[in-house]
Amino acid sequence: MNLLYGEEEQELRSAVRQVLADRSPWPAVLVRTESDEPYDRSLWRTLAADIGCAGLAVPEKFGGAGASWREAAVVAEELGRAVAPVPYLGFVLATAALLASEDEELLPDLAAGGRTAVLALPLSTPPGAAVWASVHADGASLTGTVTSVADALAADILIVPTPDGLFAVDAADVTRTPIPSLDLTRPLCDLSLHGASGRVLGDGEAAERAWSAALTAGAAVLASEQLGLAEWCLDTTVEYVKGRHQFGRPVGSYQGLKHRLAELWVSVTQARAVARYAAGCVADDDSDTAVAVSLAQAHCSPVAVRAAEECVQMHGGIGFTWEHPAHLYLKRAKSDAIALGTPERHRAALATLVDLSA
Amino acid sequence: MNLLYGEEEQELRSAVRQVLADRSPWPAVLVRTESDEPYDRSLWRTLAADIGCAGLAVPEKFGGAGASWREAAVVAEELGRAVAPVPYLGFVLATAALLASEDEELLPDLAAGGRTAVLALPLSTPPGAAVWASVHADGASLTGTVTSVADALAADILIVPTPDGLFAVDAADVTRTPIPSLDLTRPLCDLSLHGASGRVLGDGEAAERAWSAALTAGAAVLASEQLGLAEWCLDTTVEYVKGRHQFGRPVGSYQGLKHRLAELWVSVTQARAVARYAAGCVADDDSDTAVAVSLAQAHCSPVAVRAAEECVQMHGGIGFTWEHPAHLYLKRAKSDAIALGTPERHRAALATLVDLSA
Amino acid sequence: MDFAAEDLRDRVRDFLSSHDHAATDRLEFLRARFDAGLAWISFPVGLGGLGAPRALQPVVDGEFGAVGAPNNEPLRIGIGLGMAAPTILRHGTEEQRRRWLRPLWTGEEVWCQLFSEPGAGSDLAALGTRAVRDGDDWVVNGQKVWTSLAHEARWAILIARTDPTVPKHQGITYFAADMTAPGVEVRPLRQITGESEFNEVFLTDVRIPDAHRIGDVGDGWRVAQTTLMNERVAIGGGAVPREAGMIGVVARTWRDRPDLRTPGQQDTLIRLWVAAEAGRLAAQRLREQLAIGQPGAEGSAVKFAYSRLNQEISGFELELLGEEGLRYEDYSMRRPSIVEWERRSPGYRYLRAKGNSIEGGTSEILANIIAERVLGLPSEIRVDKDLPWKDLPR
Amino acid sequence: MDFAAEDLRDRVRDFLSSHDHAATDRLEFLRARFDAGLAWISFPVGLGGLGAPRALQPVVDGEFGAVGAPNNEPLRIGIGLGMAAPTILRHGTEEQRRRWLRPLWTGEEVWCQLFSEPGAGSDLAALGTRAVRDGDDWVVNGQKVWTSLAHEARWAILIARTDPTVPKHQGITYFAADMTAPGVEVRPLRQITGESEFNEVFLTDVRIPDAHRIGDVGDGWRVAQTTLMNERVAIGGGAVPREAGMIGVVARTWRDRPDLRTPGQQDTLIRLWVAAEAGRLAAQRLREQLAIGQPGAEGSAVKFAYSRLNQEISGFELELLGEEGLRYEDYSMRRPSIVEWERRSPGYRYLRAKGNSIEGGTSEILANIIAERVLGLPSEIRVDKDLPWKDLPR
Repeated sequence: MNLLYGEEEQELRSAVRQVLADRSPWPAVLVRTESDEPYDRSLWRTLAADIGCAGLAVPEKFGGAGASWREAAVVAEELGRAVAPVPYLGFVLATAALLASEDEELLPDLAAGGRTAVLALPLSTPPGAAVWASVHADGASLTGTVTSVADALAADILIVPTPDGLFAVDAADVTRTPIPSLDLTRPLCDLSLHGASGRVLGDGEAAERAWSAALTAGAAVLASEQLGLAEWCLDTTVEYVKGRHQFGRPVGSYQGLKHRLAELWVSVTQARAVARYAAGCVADDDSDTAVAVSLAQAHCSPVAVRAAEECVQMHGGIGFTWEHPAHLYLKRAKSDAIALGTPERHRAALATLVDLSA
Repeated sequence: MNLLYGEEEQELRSAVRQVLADRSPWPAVLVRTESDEPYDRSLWRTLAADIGCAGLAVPEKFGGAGASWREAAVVAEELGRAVAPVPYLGFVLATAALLASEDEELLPDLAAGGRTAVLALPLSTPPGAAVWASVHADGASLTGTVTSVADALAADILIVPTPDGLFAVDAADVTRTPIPSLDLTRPLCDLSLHGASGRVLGDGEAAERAWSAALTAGAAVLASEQLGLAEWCLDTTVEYVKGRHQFGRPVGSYQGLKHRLAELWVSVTQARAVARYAAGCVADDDSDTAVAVSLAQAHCSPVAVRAAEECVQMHGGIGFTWEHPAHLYLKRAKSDAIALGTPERHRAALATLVDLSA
Repeated sequence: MDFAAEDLRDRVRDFLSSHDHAATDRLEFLRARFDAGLAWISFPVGLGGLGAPRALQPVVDGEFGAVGAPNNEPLRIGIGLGMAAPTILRHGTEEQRRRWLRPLWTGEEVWCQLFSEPGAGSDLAALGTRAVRDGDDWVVNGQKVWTSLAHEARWAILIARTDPTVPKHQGITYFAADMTAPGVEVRPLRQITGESEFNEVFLTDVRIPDAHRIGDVGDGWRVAQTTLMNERVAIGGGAVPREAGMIGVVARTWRDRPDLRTPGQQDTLIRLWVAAEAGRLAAQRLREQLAIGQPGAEGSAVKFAYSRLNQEISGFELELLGEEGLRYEDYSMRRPSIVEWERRSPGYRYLRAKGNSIEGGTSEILANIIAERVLGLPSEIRVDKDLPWKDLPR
Repeated sequence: MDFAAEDLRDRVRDFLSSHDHAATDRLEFLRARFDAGLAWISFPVGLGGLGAPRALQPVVDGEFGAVGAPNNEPLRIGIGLGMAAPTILRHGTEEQRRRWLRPLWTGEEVWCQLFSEPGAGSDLAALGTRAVRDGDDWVVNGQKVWTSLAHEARWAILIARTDPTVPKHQGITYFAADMTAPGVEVRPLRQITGESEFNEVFLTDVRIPDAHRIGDVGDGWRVAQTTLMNERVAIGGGAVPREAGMIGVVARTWRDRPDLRTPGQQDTLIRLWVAAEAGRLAAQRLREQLAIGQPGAEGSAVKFAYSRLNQEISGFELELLGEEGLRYEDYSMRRPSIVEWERRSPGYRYLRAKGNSIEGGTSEILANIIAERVLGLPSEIRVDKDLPWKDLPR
């Protein structure tokens, strides 16, 4: 499997990066976190529809671009780099679930960047988890709660797993209560369904396969987001320590910092390889996908957290202030480490997958 | 509990250190490792009888000095510092077993530095382990094998745990097969008993209490040995990097090395506190002894290993050669980490002791 | 004069018999206690003390505490008590001591510290706030940062550059600055937790009378050493029980929440428990050393280890909690006066702990101190020692 | 001339049809292969090559390998092939190339490298071995260390100081030294494993003809860069399967030995497995980059990570084994020619892995290289750049 970026991927990256630089520089992101509008819907429309990010992983027969999760992962890298306030991760999860359900009704609109959907599960749910039986269906009428759902505030459609099948629900029919979230740039909310009307997408094993596929694809794409986030932290810290002088020298000339940054760079280099591998496996539906995704999460989560923590520390006092962007990345990194399974959960999964259980 | 060294302990330390400096400098230790006489019996006699190390933890009623395991631990620090080729750890284990058995026959001779005894268990046995049922007693006749016993090559008496009780056996009646040992300065041997005649020291619960007490006291004293070893590695490395020049500067002026050595010093400082606490608990038969000893082993084992590994690394090429003493400390440190339970075993024990099991 | 604990107890009892703390106004009571030499007993007679050994202070505080007498809220005025007072005592004029020490101790006048600047953190001596002589005054311009209590303080200890043409350590002068003077602007500095413990302080043409200079012109760095040394002495009083602090929080969570436990996390938890306990015992051993007068360099080690441990434990706690770790308490801007680890949320603990390795000396600076002063390793090559401050690269 | 893989296959088939490898003496066969330009195909015609792209070398080696033709034992003569040959080709005279390259490639003459010295490890350019001109010869005195194959080598590439009065990089000259010359003494250097892969080489009044100088006098540091660059290029050929190397050893032990497993070790084992797999994929990605001609700085990262991983895994393995980890194989002095990780004991793996972060560039130097050349961080302050070598502090 090729782990490099293709030319088209590099072009896609440039386009996304340019839009984000123009429209979503970090001071704007910071201001938005305390506004009434935590998501930038206009930015999302540009990315989803104009750049075509929404349809990358969707086959042409469902109205998509017929690229793959590889390209979708490149988008996630750039969004992670910018801690961009767009509902991409939730969208990826929902799209993957709909693809697995081969749903012809929603996919074309989603792929075109029209409406937006998310998967209604707690963000912390790992692939392979027994799904919460917190929503029940009475016919097509859904009742229950789902806590800590990412990106649902920005969604038009909720894809709701229940013990009775997988349903599509109009977000307007669901009570969405925003909650203070560790990650300021990916706010969570709690969902409350009181007899909301759902359209069944699948049931039984097909439904389970769908949300399982969604969590797997989401975890792979998340690893690329973590990669992009770690790259931003490393790049930003390197630039800062080159310019910051203490004791008449740039602090980046001190070997203590240099060695830590070199180690971080080694880890990021490895993160790039494992994230590419995971995206490739998901794209190819490779038999190694489960291993690749847990590997990517087990490796990239701590690397992103370390990158963000080093970013704060090496910026000294300024890195500990609200006015510097480092905290946006720290909060995203730590939230990402819990999202779709902690590293420890993924290591436990690997132990089973590669026959190394105690 | 006081964690400092008393004046008498400092005097004891000076006396032991002086003897070791005079009689057992490292080049002599290195040469001895490939000789026919891996233990320095004459040095041991001096330490045990003349300095009085053998009787420290033995009450006066058994012919000892009536000091405590605190003082015995100070001796271990100095022996660790010198990777001295004397059978002290085995002796500590045997003495502790005999003290728990209140054996009046052997203790006076041992405490006087006359004969030497060891506990016949694999060096890796942790406190609290179910003892190997590898030797059986038929009346007073013992048959079986015990592998990887430390210091037994230098012993006159073997204290042998069996399912039928604890026995004292004349070492001359046991086949002792030296084995190539990772630790060159504490060679192991396998014991083979073919109807060897034993004197029962206790049976049933009393016997179990005896060897359990021995392993606990041994693990506490071992932590002090690890502390002394780590101190030697740190001191020696600091001296080396002060003098070694590369690129026109002492390598100890590079912040990368400085920060690692500072961190190591912090860990050694903590090791001193936990080793003192463990020795104090054993000395006072404190109710916290089991926690203190597992804590000391869980902390001091990795610190000693890291100190020795950093010593090798920071010496560069010379530290990787047989002619430099660093490897003697590396081998002892790694062997000590396995001895009387690995850090992981002690952490598992702590989980139970402090109610933090999964 | 030799003091025994018993003498001091007698003095307190005598004082209390003539000053009924329940019937006396709080401030009057504290002023009387100061005047009786029972404030900081190691200070000279007439300045709140008796010239008694510092080690006996707990005896006096204990006696007052036992009867429930009002105290001077030492946490709130810690900077004054811990840093300003010893500096004023050692380097101030008699007049300065008499003016400042009494209201400082009683808490009538809160003090803050104007040392750090955006461009001078670890390298404090590089500070750029200028003080220019103008008649009997100094005119001060510059920006200070990380100032606790600036919004409540009446006075500040301030270091400023009075001569930029000499090497950086030589051109600094030490002042007491009136925080109510025109040109002093205090702005809250918001942290990554959302709230603001600290301030930025902007100084614009602030006039300070030369009579408020502490020590000689150009000798401010040496004077500041008294302040900083007293900052680093603080290592807490009594013994700390096992599982105090953050490890206790996470241990309780582990015990109370079987649903969160996994075998894979147990070993990590115990590693942290071991590190916490090793750190606790090392701190205890240090206190024992201090008690018998052996200074011991372990103080830096304690702070260094504490910072890392707090960060590791709080990071572990969030991942242990899983979904709950994704939820925060409240990022809205508030002004807490102290850090309350245990009563706050796991997310707060995680974020606030990041400051531990920056505030009060970064972990990197502490490691340098350990390497150079304790281990005696050669110092970094210094390019700034002999350069005039104005020519330093920045 | 454009080469396609097919052309090369044809050439090899032609060669094989006229040289029956089974019927020809091994050495004769190799010499003929060299003369046919099928040795290192990227070398010039007449020097074992065809001027073909280096990337096609595997095609040729594959063809010869497929029929079982004798090879030149590349592992045994790696220093000659990998380091001496490219340097001789680039900086040697035509006469030197003709004299040395053919027997080097066939393995008739083994080469070793006399670069490192006890006082010049990471700081190689500080080397002190002196070469003094005496008529048509140079007279060399000094000590070299960490010399693989010195006891089997006929020739050595050698750098020595020819002018101590100029800064260190400028006074070095590069030679080929005859290891059979009088005054060359080779002593085995014993390692912490008990055995000896390396040698110390003592040079006492060794005479080297000026005709064996490679490059100009004083230009040896530049010439040595060719050698060293080629040392660092080596990153192994094909894809490495999952669980190759040490992680595979310990994974097999874990699977085969349920008696050793504990829940507390599982998470640690999987951490190592993840690190190994991340390192493996990073190396694979680097190979893909190299294959399409993007150089990539990840090579240093691969070596850096590999060293640490080997050390961590082998350390874990010993503790996992418990009692068995206390037992070694054999510390007696031997002279192995290669490191065989998997066939040796756990204790050997643990000890030998300690060398990984020292040999071929210490991990500290690799981290410096990454920090400065990849990340562009400012270099350390250098005090030795302009000082004459003889005045350097040491």
